[in-house]
Amino acid sequence: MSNDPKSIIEELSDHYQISEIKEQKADLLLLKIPKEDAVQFIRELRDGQNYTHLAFMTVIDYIESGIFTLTYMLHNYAAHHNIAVHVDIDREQTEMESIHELWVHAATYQRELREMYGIRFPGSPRLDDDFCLEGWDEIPPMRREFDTVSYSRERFFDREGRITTDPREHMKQIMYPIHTDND
Amino acid sequence: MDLPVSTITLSTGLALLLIGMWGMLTQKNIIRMIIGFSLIDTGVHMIMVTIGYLSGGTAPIINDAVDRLTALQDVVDPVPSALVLTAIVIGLGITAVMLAFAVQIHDKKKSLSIENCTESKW
Amino acid sequence: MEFWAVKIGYFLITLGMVTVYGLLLGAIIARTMARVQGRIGIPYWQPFLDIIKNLGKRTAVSHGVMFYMGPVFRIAGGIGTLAFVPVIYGSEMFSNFHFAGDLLLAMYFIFFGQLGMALGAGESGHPFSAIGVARGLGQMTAFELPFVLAIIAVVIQYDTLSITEIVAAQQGGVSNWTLFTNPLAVAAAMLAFLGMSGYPPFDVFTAPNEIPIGPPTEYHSSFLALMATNRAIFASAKLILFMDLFFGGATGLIEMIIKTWAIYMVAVVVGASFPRFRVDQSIRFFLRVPTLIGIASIAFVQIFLLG
Amino acid sequence: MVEGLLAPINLIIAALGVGFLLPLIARSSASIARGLFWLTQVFLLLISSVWLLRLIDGAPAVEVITAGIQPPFAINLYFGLFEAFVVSAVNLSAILGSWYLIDYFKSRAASMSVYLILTMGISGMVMTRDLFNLFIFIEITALATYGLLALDKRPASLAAGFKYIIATSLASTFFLLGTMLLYHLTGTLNIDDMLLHMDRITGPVGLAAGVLLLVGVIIELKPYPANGWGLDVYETVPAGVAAMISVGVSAGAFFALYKIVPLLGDFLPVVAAVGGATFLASNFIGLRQRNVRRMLGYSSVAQMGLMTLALAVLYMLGKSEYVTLVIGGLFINHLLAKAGLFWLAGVVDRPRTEAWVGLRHRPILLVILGILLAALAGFPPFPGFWGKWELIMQLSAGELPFWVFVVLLGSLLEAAYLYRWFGFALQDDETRAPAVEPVKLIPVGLFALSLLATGHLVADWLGLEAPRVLVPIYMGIILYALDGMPGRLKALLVLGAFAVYAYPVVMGLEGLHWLFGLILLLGGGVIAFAVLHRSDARRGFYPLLGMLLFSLASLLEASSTLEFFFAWEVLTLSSYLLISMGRGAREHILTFLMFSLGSAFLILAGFGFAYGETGSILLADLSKVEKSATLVFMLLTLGFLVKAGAAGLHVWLPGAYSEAEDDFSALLSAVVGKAAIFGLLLAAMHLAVNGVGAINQVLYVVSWLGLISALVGALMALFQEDVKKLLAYSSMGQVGYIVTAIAVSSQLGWVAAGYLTVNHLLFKGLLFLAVAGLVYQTGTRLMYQMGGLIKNLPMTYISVLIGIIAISGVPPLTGFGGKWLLLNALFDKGWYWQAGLAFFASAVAFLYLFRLIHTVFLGQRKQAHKDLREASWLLLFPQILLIVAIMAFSIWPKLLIDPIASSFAGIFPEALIWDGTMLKTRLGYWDGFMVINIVAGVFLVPLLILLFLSRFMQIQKVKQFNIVFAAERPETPETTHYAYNFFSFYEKALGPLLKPRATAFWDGVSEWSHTIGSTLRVLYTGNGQTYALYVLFYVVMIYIAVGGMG
Amino acid sequence: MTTKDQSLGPLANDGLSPEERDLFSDARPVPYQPYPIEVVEKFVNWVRANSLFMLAFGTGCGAVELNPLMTARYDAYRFGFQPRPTPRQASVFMIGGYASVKTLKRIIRSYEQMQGPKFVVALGICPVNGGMYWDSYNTVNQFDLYIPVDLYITGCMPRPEVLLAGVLELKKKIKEGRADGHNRYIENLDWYKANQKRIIKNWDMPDYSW
Repeated sequence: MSNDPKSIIEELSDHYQISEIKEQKADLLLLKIPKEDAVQFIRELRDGQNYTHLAFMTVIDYIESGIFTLTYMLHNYAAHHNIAVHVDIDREQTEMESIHELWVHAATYQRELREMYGIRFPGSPRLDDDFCLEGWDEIPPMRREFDTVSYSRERFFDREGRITTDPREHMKQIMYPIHTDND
Repeated sequence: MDLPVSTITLSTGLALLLIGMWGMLTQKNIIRMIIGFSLIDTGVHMIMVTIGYLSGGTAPIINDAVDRLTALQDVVDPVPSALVLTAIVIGLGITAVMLAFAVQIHDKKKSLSIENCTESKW
Repeated sequence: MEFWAVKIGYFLITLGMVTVYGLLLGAIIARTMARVQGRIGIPYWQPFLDIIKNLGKRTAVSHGVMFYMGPVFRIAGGIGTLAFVPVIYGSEMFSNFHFAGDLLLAMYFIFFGQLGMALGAGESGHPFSAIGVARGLGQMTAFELPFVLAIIAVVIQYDTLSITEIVAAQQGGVSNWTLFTNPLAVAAAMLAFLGMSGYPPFDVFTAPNEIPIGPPTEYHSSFLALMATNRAIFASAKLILFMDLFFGGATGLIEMIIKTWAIYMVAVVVGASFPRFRVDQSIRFFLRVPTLIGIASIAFVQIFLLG
Repeated sequence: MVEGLLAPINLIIAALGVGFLLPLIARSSASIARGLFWLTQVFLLLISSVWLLRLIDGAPAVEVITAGIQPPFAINLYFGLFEAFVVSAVNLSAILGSWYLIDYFKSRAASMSVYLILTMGISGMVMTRDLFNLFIFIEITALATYGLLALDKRPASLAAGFKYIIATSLASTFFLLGTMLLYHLTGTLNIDDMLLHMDRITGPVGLAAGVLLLVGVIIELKPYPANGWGLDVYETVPAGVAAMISVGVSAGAFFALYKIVPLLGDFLPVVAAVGGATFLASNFIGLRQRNVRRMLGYSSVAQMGLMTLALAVLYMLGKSEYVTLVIGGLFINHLLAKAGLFWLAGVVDRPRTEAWVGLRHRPILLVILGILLAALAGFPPFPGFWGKWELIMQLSAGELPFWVFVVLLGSLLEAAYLYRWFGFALQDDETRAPAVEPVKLIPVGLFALSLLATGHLVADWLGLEAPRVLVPIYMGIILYALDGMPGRLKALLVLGAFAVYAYPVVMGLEGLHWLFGLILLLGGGVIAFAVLHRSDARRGFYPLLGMLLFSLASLLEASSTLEFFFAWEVLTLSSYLLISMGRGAREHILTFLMFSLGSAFLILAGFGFAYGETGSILLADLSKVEKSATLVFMLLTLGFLVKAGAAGLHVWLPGAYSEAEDDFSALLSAVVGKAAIFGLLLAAMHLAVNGVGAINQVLYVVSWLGLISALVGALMALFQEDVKKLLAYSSMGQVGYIVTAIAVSSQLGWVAAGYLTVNHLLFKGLLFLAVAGLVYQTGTRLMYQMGGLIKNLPMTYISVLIGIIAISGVPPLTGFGGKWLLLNALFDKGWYWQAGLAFFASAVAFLYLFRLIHTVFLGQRKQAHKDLREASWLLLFPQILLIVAIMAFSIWPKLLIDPIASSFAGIFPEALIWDGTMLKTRLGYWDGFMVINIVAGVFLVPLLILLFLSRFMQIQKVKQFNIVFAAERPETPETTHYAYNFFSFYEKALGPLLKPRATAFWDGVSEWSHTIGSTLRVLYTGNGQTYALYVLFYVVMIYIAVGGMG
Repeated sequence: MTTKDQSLGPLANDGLSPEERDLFSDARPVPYQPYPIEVVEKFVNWVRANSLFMLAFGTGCGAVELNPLMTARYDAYRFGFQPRPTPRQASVFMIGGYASVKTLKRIIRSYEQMQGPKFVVALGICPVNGGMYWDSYNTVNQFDLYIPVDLYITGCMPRPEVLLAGVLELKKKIKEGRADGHNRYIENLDWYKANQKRIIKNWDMPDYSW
């Protein structure tokens, strides 16, 4: 079997609908896989292709497209190579198959994603326990429709007299006062 | 050869005894073991009689043929002979009981081998 | 009655002096350590201020009667130990109540404060207190063995259990000190002393970060003040006991101060240069080399000193 | 007419006649036959017992010669006292045994006649003085037995029966041959005549005759290894028949042996060896046996072996005057107990020992079983006890230590398997309680009572002050009779009776006895007071408690070694039974009993050798022992050390102390354990003070043993989760100090020992009682399941606090005085290493004591324990008394030390000097009164200061979760309480030092014993032919052994 | 010296389940009064100022600046300022910068477990007005709504020199008897509790953590 990631992908392409393959860096390959095949594909990478380590698992909120893109970052210790497996899931039907049986520590990532984005992973241990937030009762805070400013104002009360500036403008003013004057 | 009668009976008795022992200890068949026992019994009886026998002695009947004074030396001791009678009876009884056992065992086990009688051990 | 009045009066003077000395000694040691680290360190009166500050706390919580009494037991243990040890040889004023009992009494009385403290800390219900106590007691049993062996060697050597007589036997020159007549016993005892003093590497029972200072983790306010006072008294009492047994005792205040400071510095110097043992490691340590030295010291006494 | 009916010959005639008539009558009417059968049996019993009474009254023995013709042509009977006794006993067992065979007789009418003939045959064997008659009676008995076996008709019985026939017929053949040879040599068949012509029995023929005769009889007694056939019969036949064979046939055979023994002058060592080998081997094999009847069979065989051994040895030593006591005792004991047990086995009808679970719920059944087993194991007051005692005395006096060892080892093994069985019976499983018709228990109950009665008679006959020595037993019986009363009433009764009895006892004692009188009796009374706290009936508890307490009194009153040993055994038995009442005790009681018996046997051997030298059994005469002083002292010391739980011998202790009922544990540890100390001091006082022989070396070893116990006890206590186990190991450790103090053997040492003993009584009683209350309230013994109980049980907490301060030796309480005295004694003696170890052990003790008080009373309270209440005041009251005593002795140590010193006055040079309240020794000084005042001062002043300061603080009383928990809040009390595996680091630090070596060793011993048993029983292949071969080999071996080859 | 204000009664401890309420004290804290003798009070205040036991609890990123404070360069020991591992023994609480809601809960517990008089010093701008986290969903913007602050040391981050100056300032305040956060908290306990409970949703602890 070839160790070359490209050839691995090609080989796997026979069985899986792999799309958006992109070699980001020499040791990082991005690809996308349909939600239904994702876990099977990841399992294949782990068991068949020596990507034995789940480095992390995260999500990107594409509110405009109405999707979350889950990212599973897998690492191959022997080849020092990473594959980032992207999986699109619906922003409204936020549910994904759990991979805690592949990697025990995935459960922790999934707890975090459940808490911060409201993505459900049925079967994942302690999924609904508090992770970072304690007693959170709003929509998950990292979803982009969550308005953190108004939440903060409503809840933590801005102190009187606080001045807020646009950081870029402010820094320009401090560092290059002359130019600013000229503008 | 001048073999005294007592020697003959004694050695026969001993021989029977040993044969009987051999039979009892080697034969697996219960009936044969009983036969062995009978032989032992007979051997013992012969030995008993021999013990009481006085070489050249006469029958222990006190009559004119026997001098009353020397009777003790001349007359064959009657006691062993008398005892043998009892012993024979008892031996018979035991043999009978053994045979009864043999019948019963054969009834229950359909076998006469002593090796099948090892239900209890240790 | 008069006898008692005088004795108690003398003892109070000794106690006050030893307390002040003990607290100052603590500050001196702290400043010495600070100097080693390139700092100035706490002011000399800092230990006094800390005690007064703690006495001046206005709120406190109590977990129960034993919790309340724990520090009292503790300080009673310290004062009592001091009471049974003569401080200065030949001085009526500084001989305390040593006539009430001999060396064995002083040695066993050391446990009194430990027990009370352990009970008080236990009643606080804090698991770290219990862990600290368990470790502390466990380590204590271990260093007690070489210490006791050393003491036995001393007792054989001087054929008495009276501390005063042991000191008396060491008078008449430096060469009469146990330190020089029976160096093995002193070595064993000083190793035990390292464990007793609670400096690294034997400080796991008060590990400040892991089990926030162990047994007294729930103590505060006046309780803490009492315990801090005891720390000074008890440490001094132990130092004086060591001085009496192994370093010729003292015939004057200055001599006592110098000797006890020097003994204390041993623990400080070792403490400044070592990391920490786990408690099972320290138990094993004490039961190996120091114990062997202790055994050797008894053999030494029996063979060489008694013939 | 009446006189004619009662003639002894009717024993034969009636049985024989009716025996032959019965089958005929049975044809017409079965019920008439049965009636006649019973009538005949009663008649037989009547004849023999009437004659027995007459002969006891001094009537001359009867010689019966039938038909006016000399034997052997007619029957020649001799009916003396012994014969009458044995025949009565056999007839009694026969009649009672047939009670259990009623069903058997119903279904097989012929068996009744066979049974009668069997009885007759045995009577004949006993009575006849003619060898040939003996042969005939042996054969009649054998035939009758075969008949009984054949009538059973189960395959296993038949097979066993056939094997039996083969072996016994061979044996009788040998007997017959032997008889004839003897006749050939002596010209007579009468034993008495033969004895007159002993000089004729010489040469090879004489030898052969003797061997054949001996083997003929011995085989009937089923010697190892030629006895497999016998055991098969015991296992398979109905219990009533087995009992008859075990008791009756064996009795006849043994009596035959007894009769021919005088003929066997030179063979006696061989006979003894045969008996010894059988006794030992059978008991070893018995260990492996789980089938009740076969096990009883082994026991039977073993008993016969023991009696054979005893008979031979006594004749060898020329001490035939002791035959009556030794053999009589052993015989009647075996007869009553073994018959009873076989019957019981038939009644309960559970073949496997482990199936006897649940007997506990049938008190009468259990009591009967208990009595029978106790008798068989040689416990007092049963006749076996007296027999064994005298046997050991005579063996020792005859300088036969090897036989002493064999007898004691065999007895120990026998007790092991018997009591393992009893252990199953004690198991608590109500569902499996056997259903038994009470009627069936009458005969066996009768035998149990007879055992008690004979015990009393023997004691009386020995000239002991029977009522006084037997008081504990009577108390037990009386209280058992009153067992239906309410619990508290019984408790009061026991305590009241004990107080009334003990007061004059203590007053009448002096010296050491007086000191221990106070310790054992006063202390025992105070601690036993705690039993009042339970109001339930506690069936069986109070009788045994009474027995225990009174046996303590007897122990103190004992003036002779016999009385002492008697009381000691009663103490052992009653503590065993009391311990067995604990719920989890089952696994530990056997160990307890084994070690207790081992200890008792060592003591017995010690007393034996002392008697051997001085010829006196007075305790006071122990000090006259010189030549064997070291041996006696070693045996006694070892025996008492086992009971004191010295390291290596302690494996029984933790289980027994912790699994006994909670209030009894206190008594056991604080008081009963002190009996061993009393014994040690007694032995030391009589033997060690003179310092003869190697006693000083023994003492030196003992001093180390004591301290190693102290250390091991402390270390083991560290790692216990079970609060009572912790205290049990603590007891072991504390007693270790006492042992060492005794070994010091100086005034200081013994005063220290006395002081430590009293102190241990006080604090361990206190702790165990406090823990009893605790366990009673919380329902658990595991410390980590408790915690924070100071708020619920403050008085109990104070008890434990005082207890642990007193135990740890921290001034100012009493503990320090003990440590001070001990260390002074050790220093004074020059035992410096021991002093170091003592100190270290006491430091380790400090750890477990802290754990005890912390994990139970401090820390986090469990939610379930929120509403617990203080223990009953009835339980607290004795604790308060003990606390008062501790405080008083702390303040005025002189109160304690003076009496102790005075009870040892004059033995050693004075080493303790009082100077006012100051106590001085050569090395040190200690003023307890001053110390407690100073401590009170230094404690009260800071306390007052703190109270003053508290006025300026708002001190808020908070609850258990208001702790700094790294800025979190505790979740549950369970996870917040640091208690489980408290000293795990210590385990890690010491590692391999803490392996349970003693337990492993004794497990090994047990394993080896079982392996020996397994190896020995390999011979029993179950093949009748092989058994016959063994019989043959046996003859050859005996022939070789008596010198037939040379 | 003070008597409890009986009118207010014990705390409700609503956040706890009924069986848990047995395990926590529900006593209401009471403010302390100064010593009756003024000289004593002044002396004690001076002592308090010179014996500051800081709670070693780094609540935010500002805590990194506390470490150098103890080292040779700054040596806060000189001023009687030293760390203490348990809140029970500490008298100064240094809030190390931003306080998230989750940390706030721990801060409240630790603060309440400290024994009075006790002082709070808040470092950095975040406790003042949220600083750069002003719009975060879990950082409090006005720390003194929840815990009374005796002294703010502003900056992001404040350097050790500033901290040292702050310590000296605090000492001055204590000596003058103006550092009364402890009593303020207790007197306005209901207001503080209301504020705390508004943002801490899972209030699974007693109302006052003794």
